Amino acid sequence: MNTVPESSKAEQPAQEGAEAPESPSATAATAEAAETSRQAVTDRSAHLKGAESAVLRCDELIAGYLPGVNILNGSDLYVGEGELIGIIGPNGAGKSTLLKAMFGLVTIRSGTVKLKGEDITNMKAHQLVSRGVGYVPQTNNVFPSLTIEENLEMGAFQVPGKFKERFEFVAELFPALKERRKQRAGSLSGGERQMVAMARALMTEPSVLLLDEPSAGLSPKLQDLVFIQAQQINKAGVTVIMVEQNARRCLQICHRGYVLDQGRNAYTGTGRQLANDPKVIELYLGTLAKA
Amino acid sequence: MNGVKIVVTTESGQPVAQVTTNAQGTWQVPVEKAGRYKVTLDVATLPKNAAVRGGNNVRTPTVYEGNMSTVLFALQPKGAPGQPAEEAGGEGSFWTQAAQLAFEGLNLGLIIALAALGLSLIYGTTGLTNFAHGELVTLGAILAYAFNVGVGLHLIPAAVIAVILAGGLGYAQDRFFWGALRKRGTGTIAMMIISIGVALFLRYVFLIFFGGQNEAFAQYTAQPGIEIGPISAAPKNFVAMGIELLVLIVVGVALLRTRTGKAARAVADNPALASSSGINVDRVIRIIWTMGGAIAALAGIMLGLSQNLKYTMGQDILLLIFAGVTLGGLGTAFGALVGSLIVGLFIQLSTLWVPPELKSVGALAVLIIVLLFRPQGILGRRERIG
Amino acid sequence: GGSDTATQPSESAAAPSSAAPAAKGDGTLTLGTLLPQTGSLAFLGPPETAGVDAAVKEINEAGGVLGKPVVKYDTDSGDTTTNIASQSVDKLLAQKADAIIGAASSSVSESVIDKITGAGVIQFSPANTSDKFTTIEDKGLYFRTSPPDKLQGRVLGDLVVADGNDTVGILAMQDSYGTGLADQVSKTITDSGGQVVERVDYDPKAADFSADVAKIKAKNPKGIVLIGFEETSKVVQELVKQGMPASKHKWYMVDGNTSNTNYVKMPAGTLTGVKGTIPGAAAPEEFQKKLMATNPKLQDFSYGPESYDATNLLALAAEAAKSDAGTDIAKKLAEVSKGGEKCNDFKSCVELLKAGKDIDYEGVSGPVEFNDAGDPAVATIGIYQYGKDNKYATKALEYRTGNISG
Amino acid sequence: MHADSTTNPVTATTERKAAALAAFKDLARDPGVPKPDPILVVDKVVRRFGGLTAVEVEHVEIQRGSITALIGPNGAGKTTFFNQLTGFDTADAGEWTFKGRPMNGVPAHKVARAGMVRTFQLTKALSRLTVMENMRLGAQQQKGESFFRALLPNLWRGQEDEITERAEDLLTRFKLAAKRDDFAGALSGGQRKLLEMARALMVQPELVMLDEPMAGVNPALTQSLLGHVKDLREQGMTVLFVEHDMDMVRDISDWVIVMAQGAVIAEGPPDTIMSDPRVIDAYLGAHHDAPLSETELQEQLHEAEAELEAEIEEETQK
Amino acid sequence: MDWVTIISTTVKAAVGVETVLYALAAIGINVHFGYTGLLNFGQAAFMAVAGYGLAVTVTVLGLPFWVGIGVGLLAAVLLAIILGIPTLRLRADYLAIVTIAAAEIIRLIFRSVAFKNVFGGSDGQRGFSDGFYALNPFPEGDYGFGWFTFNNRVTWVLFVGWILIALSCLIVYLLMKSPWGRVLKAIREDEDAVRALGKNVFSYKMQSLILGGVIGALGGFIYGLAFASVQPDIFGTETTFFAYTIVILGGAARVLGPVVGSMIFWVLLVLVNGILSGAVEAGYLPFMAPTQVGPVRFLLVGIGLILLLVYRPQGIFGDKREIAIDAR
Ligand SMILES: Nc1ncnc2c1ncn2[C@@H]1O[C@H](COP(=O)(O)OP(=O)(O)OP(=O)(O)O)[C@@H](O)[C@H]1O
Ligand SMILES: Nc1ncnc2c1ncn2[C@@H]1O[C@H](COP(=O)(O)OP(=O)(O)OP(=O)(O)O)[C@@H](O)[C@H]1O
Ligand SMILES: [Mg+2]
Ligand SMILES: [Mg+2]
Repeated sequence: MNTVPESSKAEQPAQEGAEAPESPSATAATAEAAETSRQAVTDRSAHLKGAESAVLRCDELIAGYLPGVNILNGSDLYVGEGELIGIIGPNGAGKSTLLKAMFGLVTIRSGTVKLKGEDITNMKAHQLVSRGVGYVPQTNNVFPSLTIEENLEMGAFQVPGKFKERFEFVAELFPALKERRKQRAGSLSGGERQMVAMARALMTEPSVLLLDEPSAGLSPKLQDLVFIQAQQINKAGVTVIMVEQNARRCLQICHRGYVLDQGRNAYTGTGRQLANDPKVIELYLGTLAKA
Repeated sequence: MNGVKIVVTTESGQPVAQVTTNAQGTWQVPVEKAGRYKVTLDVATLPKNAAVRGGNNVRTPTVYEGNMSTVLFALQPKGAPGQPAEEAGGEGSFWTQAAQLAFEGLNLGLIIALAALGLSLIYGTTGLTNFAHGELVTLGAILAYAFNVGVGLHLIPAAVIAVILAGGLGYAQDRFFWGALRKRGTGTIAMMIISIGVALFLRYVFLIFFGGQNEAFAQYTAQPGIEIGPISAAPKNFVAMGIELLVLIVVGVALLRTRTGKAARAVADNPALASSSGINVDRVIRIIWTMGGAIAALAGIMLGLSQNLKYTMGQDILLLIFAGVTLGGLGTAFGALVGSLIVGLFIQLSTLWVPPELKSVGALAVLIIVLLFRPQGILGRRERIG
Repeated sequence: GGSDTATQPSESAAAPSSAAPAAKGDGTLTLGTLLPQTGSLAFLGPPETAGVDAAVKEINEAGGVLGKPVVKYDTDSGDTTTNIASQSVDKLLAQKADAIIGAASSSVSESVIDKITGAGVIQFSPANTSDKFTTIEDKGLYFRTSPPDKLQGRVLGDLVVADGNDTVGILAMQDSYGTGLADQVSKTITDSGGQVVERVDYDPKAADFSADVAKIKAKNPKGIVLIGFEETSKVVQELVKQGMPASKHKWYMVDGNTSNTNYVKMPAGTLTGVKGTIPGAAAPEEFQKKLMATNPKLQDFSYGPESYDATNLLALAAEAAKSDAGTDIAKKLAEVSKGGEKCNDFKSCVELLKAGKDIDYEGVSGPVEFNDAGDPAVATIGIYQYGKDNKYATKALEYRTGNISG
Repeated sequence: MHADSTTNPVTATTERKAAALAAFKDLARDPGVPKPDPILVVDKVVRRFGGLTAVEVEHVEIQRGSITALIGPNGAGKTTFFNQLTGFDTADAGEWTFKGRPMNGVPAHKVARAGMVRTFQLTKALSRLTVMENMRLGAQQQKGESFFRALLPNLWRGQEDEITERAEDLLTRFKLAAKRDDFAGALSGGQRKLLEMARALMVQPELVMLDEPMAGVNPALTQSLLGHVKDLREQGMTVLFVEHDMDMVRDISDWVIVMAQGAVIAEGPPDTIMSDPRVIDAYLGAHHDAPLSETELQEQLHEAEAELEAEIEEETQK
Repeated sequence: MDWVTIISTTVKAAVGVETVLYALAAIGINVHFGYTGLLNFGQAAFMAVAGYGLAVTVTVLGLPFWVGIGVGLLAAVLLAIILGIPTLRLRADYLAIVTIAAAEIIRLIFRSVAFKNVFGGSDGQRGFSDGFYALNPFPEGDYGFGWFTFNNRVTWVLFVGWILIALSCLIVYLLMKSPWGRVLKAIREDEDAVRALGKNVFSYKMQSLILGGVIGALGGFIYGLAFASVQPDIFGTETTFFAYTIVILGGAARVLGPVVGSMIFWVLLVLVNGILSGAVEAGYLPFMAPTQVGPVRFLLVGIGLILLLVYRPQGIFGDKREIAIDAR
């Protein structure tokens, strides 16, 4: 089963470099890529160079859910110490899958993930947590039958001593949570859940934070807060990888961005480069916000 | 009763014999043919202060060839009403009986609750509807029996060893079996059917090694009851109930308060998210299996103590365990306690009105009725829509 | 059910016996057992199988039947909750069984009787007690050596009254065995002037029996009749617990629960004075040793004698008929069971037969004399009493023999 | 395929839009203001959870043939309000009419049949049905949905083909055509949102209530779908939607209703509403005055950062 | 070892009465559970009321056979309605327990001494099948070929049974391909979503419960007629469990799943039994007594079940992709 629809194959931009131009569409894509190569660097050698000093890096990841169907088709990604990385892309591109694969929630079929030089491919999530990685899933990101407070307690599972201190911290970010600390998360509104999810990941003071659409469902006010907070945390030295559909905002704050399509890196570059790239705008960002 | 006149005739009224009772109040008439006879006691010959109970002084026994047939005239002091004395105190005896049954209900309810707790824990954390749980209950009892009767230990150390061992087996079960299945991504429905397979397997292993008969522990069998108010119960019942209640409360509170307890509930809600929060999901599940196994074993020992051991003992109460768990609200520890107590009480108390052979009907009907009004069980919570 | 055969259209009764392949006989007497290896009656399986085994062993030691050793296949009857019995019967029929010994449960027997008798094979149950089999349509091929409820119930009821129990409570297992026996006991007691103040039919699979016993306790009867199988030990515990020990009330038991192994772990004296009835003329001890020889792990002996007798009778009838075909054997079964020179094991009986004499097999379980319906007509009931050690003395207090019907 | 709608943003004011705008033109900006031609009229709906009053709406009317946005902070009660209206939860008090028919106490499926269909914020994909089957399910009055007619395929084949055609159309628009035969359970978060909305549109309702339809949907796709929503209005459908994306609200809505703490606090056309200080305070926050230029955005960000940093410093100093 | 007997009995089991009646029960469960997601663990009750409806009508009331069939079917429909009204609002796992409870209540009442006059207590009822065999077009004798040889009574039962199976499968096939079936499958996945799309979920669940119940009821008839008796304990929870096992073995929500599942189940049971007892009789397994064959067979069936589901969790016909999608 091929998940690539015929129509989008043609417009599919750069494959991952010149190594494997297998299909006719790939040749077309290379031409396109050449055109935009000033802004969007998709060269694998560039990746390799940049990845040398990376905190977290993925090389040629191939992963999927169902037997025989790969969702990630060899994506590369690295993030340097203290960097804020954004990942954008159409729905179903594999962004969430990429995060899950890095975090040990989807089985990686080939390729490697390294954290600070250590191979963490297919390592269990809880082991990564103890190595300082935090993760906010896109869906199902709270424990519905636990209260808000217990949800946060679970966030601090490995560092129970720090719970009080961190609780005060997240309560200040999202005052709604403190008021409702005894409410079961299952009865929260969509946005409130999102707050709990975000707060839960912040309980441990991770050194690498993976955020999957943290702003979805939040009110504009809180969306601001999330983006500011992400930057804030990043400034404090935390490496952040953020998947966002609020793409423009995301690219505005991130140091570098990746555009993922069909499980491959379509474009990479600095946030600003990507945000201004007409091709990226047309295919992934839309013009609504500018109109 | 001496000197009472008895007249024996055939069914059609032909006289056969007439005798008077001897000093012990007995008499005998040899008859020639098999058939139905009519025996009449001459009331006039009874002592002044005595009367035949029920007032009927005629009996029509059938005598068979080569056999004796006995006829009995029960006597009572004259003037008393026709009913036996103990039936007269209807009201009092109703409440005595109710009290006794309520006690029995608690006794049974606590055992069910203990078994239900183990089931509920495992269901709660892994989503597995474990039809083999009854066999884990049996396993506990049989292990204790092995150490008690087989090895010759006193029941108490034997029970302790059995509980520990069963805990270990619970651990091993998850470590080598259920855990491996989870890793393969086996769905909960498939696991449920697998648990039916496991139940079959274990049950027949028990049958092969333990045999099909009833057995009892070497100690505390048929312990005579003591009377406490309207209730008569064996001392072992009180001790057992104490232990059961203690375990239930300790485990229930631990689940609510301790970190591992909360982690267990977190795993129940969303294993992937739990793992993402730094919880070692496999470890939590293993702890739960260990506890579940140990608690089920304890329940089995208590059941064996209060009743007897048989290879189907767990299977026989499995439905009640499920009823208890469901009634209380699936996956909640205290729900299992409350639900099971209600099941236990209803089973016993319903016999005040329905024949005992149908006593389970009462409890099961209550289950259905309660769920009508509270579809999420007594302590369960409704889910939010949207 | 021979009595019914006459009223059946003759062709349907006769035709299968001529059509059925097994009816022709192949010279070897092949027996199948259909006894509970699994299910709720699994505890009855071992003694029954041991009874058959013991008999087959003796028969083959005595030279077999028709000059060939008897062949035996064991299958599982399960209980009614699974449909194993039917499959087992298929297998036995495929193995050309001439007679099938079983099942233990009346319900199971009922579910396979059509299949077995339809194939011209004898069904011989050592344990069925349901009245239904007396009238069931069986093409004259159904027999049983089961304990005769009616007589036992009468003897027991009489015993209860004779002991001066004017008020009696009955705790009976709720199945055809228990309710049948309880009905008979209850009737006898009432006819004799006793009063059955409470009768409780309990579900043998119930989680506990406290409510059932509490019901009896509320009426405080002098005598308590316990009818059931091994679950009686739970009932006994409950009686003791609720303050109705055998020292205060008189307890009575029946063949299903009068046991020397079931109660031994109870405190000494728990069962002192308790009386129980067991069919059969001989003290069971010697025979039990015989069974233990085939299965040393045996704990319970229920229906062992009946199974043993069934096997011997089948073998003798085959000898008498000079054929191993089911239909032929069936015709001779009543004949060898009564009216003739008495003998009580295969070896002696078969010698008499060979000498051309009419024999009357007297079994371990009783005299076993078949009536037209294939039910035993005469039986002996022994009355036993428990001592301080919670075992009953192997010598009966008395034996009572009588016609079962009537 | 999506390119046509992206490259040609619907700028021309169409007939329907004009009608809608005309209807709203002279209305007061008060909460609960009566509309000239309301399709849905809500009165005094209250829903409490324990001590929390999630919804307490005095009066609200939804104009027929318009696109109305319902906005409000998280936990304002928007979803709960939807739940009451569509029969998924029972209100503690209140009455509402749809097309003049009282709808309180009407079970959910009847509400939907009456022409009022909602989507779920937390999506409900029918996991082990294919995407196509999900879509087909949405169609109403299917002959094959009655037991006996189902047994005779000839009776429903024709209709099924029509439905399939319609579904294929929608799927293409929603960029799900490639997923047509995949199980819905194997969709990504955003794709589920898309399916949820597409499926609701299969019902062809008179009033469609969308609960955050575009949260998690790629902005380029959102843009093309907005065109589709506008088309719906052209077809005479009424749209009521909850959304936190102000760009979208501004782009397509004719009217905006603001909820906070269960109550409707303001109503008005999008531009007016977004400058309402109460709305800014309760909901929009610092940079309500979008669209922001990039520099502005950066500035604001820096401002906010500085503020926060100062706060943190303060705190660390303490 | 007597391989001929073993193979022939095994082959026979593949089409035998048990296979038929469990297949029917399982087809019903497949409608409930496989397609609609109703965890009905009370299928035995549907079989029971049908069997008893027939038996009581004919033996106790003395009415003709066809009336009995009508009463049995009506009883199954009524049971579905009575059971459905209160329980169809419950979540799946609660429904499971409630239906077990209801089935046990029914069994205990059928079995009780209190109603012995009507239902016959623990012995059940018999003597109601004459009407059925009077219709038997097969004259006295044996029918079939090779190992598939049955006497005329069994042939008649099997003939009717397999026709019923074929009919049921056909109906299920037609229904599940139709929009009606689509609604059922959607309900299985998420009721609320279906409600939001304007379908009357309760009504569909009820239709499903009735349809599956009636198919199960056919199994009850076959049981009663084949064995010429009905007994309460046959209709215990075990029967339902086995039927579920059969559904999963064959593959849930597959039209032929239950039929093939039933064949496999009984073939497995009989084959294991045959080989085991053959081996014991032949002395290959000296440590085993012949009477241990029964327990060991079930033990092996347990293991077989486990292995099958471990290595093929989707069953014989199931779709692996469906299993991979976590339904939770
Ligand atoms: N079943 C429930 N039990 C208790 N509280 C509830 C329940 N459902 C909703 N609430 C509370 O009611 C309030 C309103 O919730 P609602 O889901 O309607 O908010 P919303 O406006 O949709 O928010 P969002 O934009 O975040 O989706 C929230 O504070 C929520 O926590
Ligand atoms: N559990 C699953 N089983 C099978 N396939 C899945 C599963 N989850 C996602 N997929 C498939 O994997 C692909 C990528 O999904 P993913 O969730 O990574 O997308 P995404 O880029 O995060 O999209 P979105 O922006 O919509 O969240 C999609 O085509 C989806 O259909
Ligand atoms: Mg995603
Ligand atoms: Mg909401």
